[in-house]
Amino acid sequence: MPLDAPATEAGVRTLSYAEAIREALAQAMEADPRVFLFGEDVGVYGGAFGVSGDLFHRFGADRVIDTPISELGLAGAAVGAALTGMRPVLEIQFSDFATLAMEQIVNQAAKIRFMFGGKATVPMVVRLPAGSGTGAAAQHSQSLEAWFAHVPGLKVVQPSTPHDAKGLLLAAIDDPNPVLVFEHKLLYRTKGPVPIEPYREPIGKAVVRRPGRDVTVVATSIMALRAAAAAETLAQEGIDAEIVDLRSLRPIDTDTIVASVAKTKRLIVVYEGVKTMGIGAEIAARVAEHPVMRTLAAPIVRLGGADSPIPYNPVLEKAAVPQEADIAAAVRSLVQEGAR
Amino acid sequence: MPLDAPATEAGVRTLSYAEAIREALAQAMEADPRVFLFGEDVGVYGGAFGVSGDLFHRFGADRVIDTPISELGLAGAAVGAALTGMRPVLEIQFSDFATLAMEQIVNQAAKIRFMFGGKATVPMVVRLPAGSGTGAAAQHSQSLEAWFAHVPGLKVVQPSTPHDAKGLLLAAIDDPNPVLVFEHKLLYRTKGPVPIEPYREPIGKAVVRRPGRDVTVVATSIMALRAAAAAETLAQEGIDAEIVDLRSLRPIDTDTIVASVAKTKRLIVVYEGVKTMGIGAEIAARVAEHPVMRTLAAPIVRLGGADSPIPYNPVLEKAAVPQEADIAAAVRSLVQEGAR
Amino acid sequence: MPNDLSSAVSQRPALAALDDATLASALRRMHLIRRFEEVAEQSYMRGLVHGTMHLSIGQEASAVGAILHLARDDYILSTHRGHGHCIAKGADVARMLAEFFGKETGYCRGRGGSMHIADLDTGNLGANGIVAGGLPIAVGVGMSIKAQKLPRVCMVFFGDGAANEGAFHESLNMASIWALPIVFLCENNQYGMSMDVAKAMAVANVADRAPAYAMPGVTVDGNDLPAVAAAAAEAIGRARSGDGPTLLECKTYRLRGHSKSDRNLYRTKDEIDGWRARDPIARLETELVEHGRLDAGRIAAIRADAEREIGAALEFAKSSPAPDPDQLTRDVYAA
Amino acid sequence: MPNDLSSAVSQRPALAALDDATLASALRRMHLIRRFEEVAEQSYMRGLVHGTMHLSIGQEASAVGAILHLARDDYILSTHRGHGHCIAKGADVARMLAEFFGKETGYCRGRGGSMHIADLDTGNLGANGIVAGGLPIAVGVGMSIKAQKLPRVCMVFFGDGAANEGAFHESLNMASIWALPIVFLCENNQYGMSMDVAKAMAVANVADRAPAYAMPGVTVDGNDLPAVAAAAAEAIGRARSGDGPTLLECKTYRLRGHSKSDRNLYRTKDEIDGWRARDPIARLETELVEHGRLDAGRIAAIRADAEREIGAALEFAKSSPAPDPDQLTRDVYAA
Ligand SMILES: Cc1ncc(C[n+]2csc(CCOP(=O)(O)OP(=O)(O)O)c2C)c(N)n1
Ligand SMILES: Cc1ncc(C[n+]2csc(CCOP(=O)(O)OP(=O)(O)O)c2C)c(N)n1
Ligand SMILES: [Mg+2]
Ligand SMILES: [Mg+2]
Repeated sequence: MPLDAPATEAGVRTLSYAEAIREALAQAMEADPRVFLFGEDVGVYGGAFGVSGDLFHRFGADRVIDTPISELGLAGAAVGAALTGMRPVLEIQFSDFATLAMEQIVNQAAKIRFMFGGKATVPMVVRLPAGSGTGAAAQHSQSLEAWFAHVPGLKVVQPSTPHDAKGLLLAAIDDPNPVLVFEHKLLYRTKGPVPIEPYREPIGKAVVRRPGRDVTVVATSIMALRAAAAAETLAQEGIDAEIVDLRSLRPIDTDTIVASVAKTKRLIVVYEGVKTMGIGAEIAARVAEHPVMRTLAAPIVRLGGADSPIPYNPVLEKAAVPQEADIAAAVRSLVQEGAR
Repeated sequence: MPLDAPATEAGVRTLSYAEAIREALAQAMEADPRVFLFGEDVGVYGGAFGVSGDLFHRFGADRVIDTPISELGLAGAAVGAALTGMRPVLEIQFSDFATLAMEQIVNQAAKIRFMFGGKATVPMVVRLPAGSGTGAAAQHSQSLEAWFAHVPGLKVVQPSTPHDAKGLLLAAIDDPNPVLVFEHKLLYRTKGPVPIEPYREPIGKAVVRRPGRDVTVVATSIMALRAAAAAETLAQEGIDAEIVDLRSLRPIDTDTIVASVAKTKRLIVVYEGVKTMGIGAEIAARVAEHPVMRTLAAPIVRLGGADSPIPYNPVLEKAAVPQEADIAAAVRSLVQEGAR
Repeated sequence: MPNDLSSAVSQRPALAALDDATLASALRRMHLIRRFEEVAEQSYMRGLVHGTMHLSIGQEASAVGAILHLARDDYILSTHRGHGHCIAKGADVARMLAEFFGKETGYCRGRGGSMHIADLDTGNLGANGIVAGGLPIAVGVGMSIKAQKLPRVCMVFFGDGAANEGAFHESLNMASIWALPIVFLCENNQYGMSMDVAKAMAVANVADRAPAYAMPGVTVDGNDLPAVAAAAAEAIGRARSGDGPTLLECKTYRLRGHSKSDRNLYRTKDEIDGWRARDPIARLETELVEHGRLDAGRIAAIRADAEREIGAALEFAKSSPAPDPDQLTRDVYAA
Repeated sequence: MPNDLSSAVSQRPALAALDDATLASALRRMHLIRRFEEVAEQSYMRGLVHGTMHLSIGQEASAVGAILHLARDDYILSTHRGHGHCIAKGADVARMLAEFFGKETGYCRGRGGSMHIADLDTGNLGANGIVAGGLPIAVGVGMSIKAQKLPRVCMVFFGDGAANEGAFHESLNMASIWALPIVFLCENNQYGMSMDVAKAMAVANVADRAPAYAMPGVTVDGNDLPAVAAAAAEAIGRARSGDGPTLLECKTYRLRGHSKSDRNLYRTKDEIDGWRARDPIARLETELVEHGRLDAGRIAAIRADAEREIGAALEFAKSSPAPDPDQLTRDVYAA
């Protein structure tokens, strides 16, 4: 178990994204009796993607709770528990099934504080495994995070590294507001350095993964990794891309994006959700309505998912969302265009 | 009853928006035995907003069907009926309650044709009364149409006039795909000319409501009316605004928008939904990624709903969404900025 | 029944179980609710109140009876037709009316209105604009009570129409498997908006659905305050002692339309008149007098006192300050 | 029982009701399903198939028995565990396997995969990746059949886990109030993924929920083909004659894991072995031989024939062309 792997200086080990999430859950439950995890198959089974793993055995059936298949009811249960002093963490087995829980998330969790005139808080966390690439087809592969970014009262994060998976989840559990954490299924096995001590990453802050001069690539979730990989290829071609990992979709860190664009004068947004009305629309719009827009050397580019449900066939499935080569090609042509 | 009002030349009468919808439903049901209307209180009650009116008495309980309060089940029923040869029209009493039906609309209706390799059609229509201004507070006043514009497989329209309410609904009923029609509650009593004969307005086409030279205002639903009214005020100040009524949110008529912006060099998008991730983001992004962006004289402006649930108090409620004066002020400052 | 028995002897157990002070207080709350809604309705008619409202006139016995044996720190979750629950749980009618008037002094500072009044101090976790929206929340409240090992109960109100929402099913199932301390309180007023309950479901009583969750299901005359209170006491006791949830159905009737836009096309005047004759307030008063529990003078004083309180509340609501539009987004997020 | 009775006499009515040809064809379909899934599983292990799959090995009697008395133009709606339903309804196994392989010749042209196979020509309106996703759709199919006055029936499959989704409740209620021609066919295989049905609901049988909808509820041994067929015949007959829906529950067991990622931490080897001894195919074969309905030679031939058909299907699937990525968005919209 890498969880037991020896820590390097400052207690940093290499963990997988799934392990980092599990560690965050364990530390939150250890520190605070109000925290509990519930959802379909999070107990003995260890979670559909193995995220909860042994937590059931470590914390018992009262704090790691297997539930019936009742997504609307579960989301409501999170609201009720949060409203009365608990800190529930709900796993919705695939983010696609949040379509069943929208009422409670959007009409209740997001609005209760406001509707009650500020007299209540709903400190709940919903974890949502999302994204394509597993061959699970159209009803198990969606990236619906943009919907939630449209809902005042919610916060929405999308960690792309094990480090952020832990830090953002701990911040989400601390947050007095409902926070949705979109985890990418293909990231669960990716590895990276994770401090052993509990720490929080601020919700609402983007991070520059790679500084660059020629073009700003704002990317979310797994696309931040693909963009970083594409940047290495591009660097060999003399194109110096700055990679901004958005991390938080609500609130959005406009300042970091604008500062980067002011420097590079070119913007491309890369995300897995359907291009139309995806998060790229909001990023593009924020830049287009900012004075920095006057300094752009080229039109903004959005590289999002195809205007299609996710297909089953693996070749089609890959074609439906941006891949590393697509990002490199899009950046290349943007930089060339800007140079025209 | 204005429905019986004498027709002018070419059989055009003045009808309210609600009456125009009712007429479309009646004509569709008369022409095609596959068409039926169902939903909560659409029968004897005549619909929560009086839209179905006397249709129950005219077409009987088999074609105007009162249902239990079961939004998820109803949306699924529309899918099943559409899949097997019917042309269901479902009224979801307030669009807010579509949060309960997202699973069937998004995972089933929108994807079945694609998932089945093109071997099925789902010709269903969902009518959704939306918007604020009725004092019904946060759970009965949302404008969630942008969510659906993010979903491939759906079509989404938002008529702003009685004429379009009839023409777009008839087109929606003819369409072999699932179509969502967002009706604005405050528009139901607005009146306008409506031809007596059945006709179709094309889904996917915006319309220029007022030509102008100085600025393009793309507006949706009731905002198209408010923008047109603001344009009259602005005209007196020497500002000539072009008003584009978007009408269709999926597909989006990029050509009409780009053509207008190419002429005016300034763009403002006005919509009632929450600004962040609202339809204005997509319109702004489409223009920002188009070569026309290079010719803009000023940053794009989005005037959307506040980052807040809709409040109950009428003064706050009005403050939460763009009003005519807000539009005029925003256009004014955009034109001034562009002139700088 | 021989009528020479003393009134105390002839009292049915449900009535006998309630002492005079409790009865007086229950009656007072019923009057407060009735008067509150009459005044709200008048204010609406005069254009002083905005939006819509859902009156529970005729359903006061169910609200007051159900809540009578709850403690202040027990929780309730209410519905769009929730003024009765709110007042029965002990809310301040002045702050309620101020909310109707959209004022800063209202329970929700004018942000929520009639459909979203909450009063956390009295355990009222809020009315709800979504039919059946409170039911899943109740499950979480039940989980929370259990996890914190509190001796509390959560009572969640909903209508007959709500019993056909998926949320009903999911919630009753979860409450049952986890033996949560919840009372599912269905106010079956025969209609979900215009939909006759007999057309909306195929069973005669909502409580007939309790066996699907291996849960006790009880139907009572919802216009009979002592009967409601007795049935609720049993359900509350069951919940409090760890024996899990109950589905308790109160058969009642709303004497007003569904909301302010109801033209009443779906029910007959005869039907309404029939239920008017079973008005829960008049009925309770008659029984109390008959059995010498409260005399006519005391009853008149209670009614007058309720009217006075609502009158004062109206003044408070009218004279309270409106919210500041600059604070529109202040409470979207907690800091 | 005296054992000198002729085999025909000793046959239980459910078996006697089926003629030899029907039994042979039912057995053949059971073998087709079993072999199909074995080959699908092997293909997955060899990395030829992508994604995940949900095998119904052990549940063949319920799929074949339930569908045995449906006509070709009757409808079914199936689940994530739907290969059996699809084959039982008459689908071409070659096109099914081609779909697994993501090929253009597959039922969904490679777009849907295992969880979305539909075959409209045989009335199969599709598997569904959403638990309980087919139930509301069935309501609409029922409404459609009624509106078009067709003599058809819609059978919708779902699992024990699905019976706790709100969609179950809403759908059964609507089907009941409108007396729709639907058979709600629950395959209770004891688990929803890892969740023991006894922990997920408080009643012993899913069919115990039927009274909540004033609907007949029947539980049968789902590993007993003649029993399933007889119970289904009754439900189908009720639906076809306008008497409305039935909730029919087949108690069965999946011998494989939930999906390809299941590590089987939630059930014991003993339990699995116990159910393996009740394998529905072996059990039917034993009974058929015992009663002289089909002899061992005929049975072996049926099995061999099924294996041959699946072998040919595998060749077809492997050699079929892959879809063209340029056509990715072709079928998002109908023109
Ligand atoms: C999910 C949802 N669907 C529909 C509505 C509109 N609506 C409000 S109240 C109501 C009737 C509710 O009936 P019931 O549950 O019996 O409560 P009652 O109004 O009779 O007290 C309807 C349809 C809603 N608010 N929420
Ligand atoms: C709405 C929804 N929630 C959860 C899942 C994930 N999931 C797929 S199958 C399954 C178990 C279903 O159990 P059951 O209905 O008994 O069918 P079985 O798998 O046993 O055949 C789960 C939880 C899903 N696909 N859809
Ligand atoms: Mg009711
Ligand atoms: Mg199961």
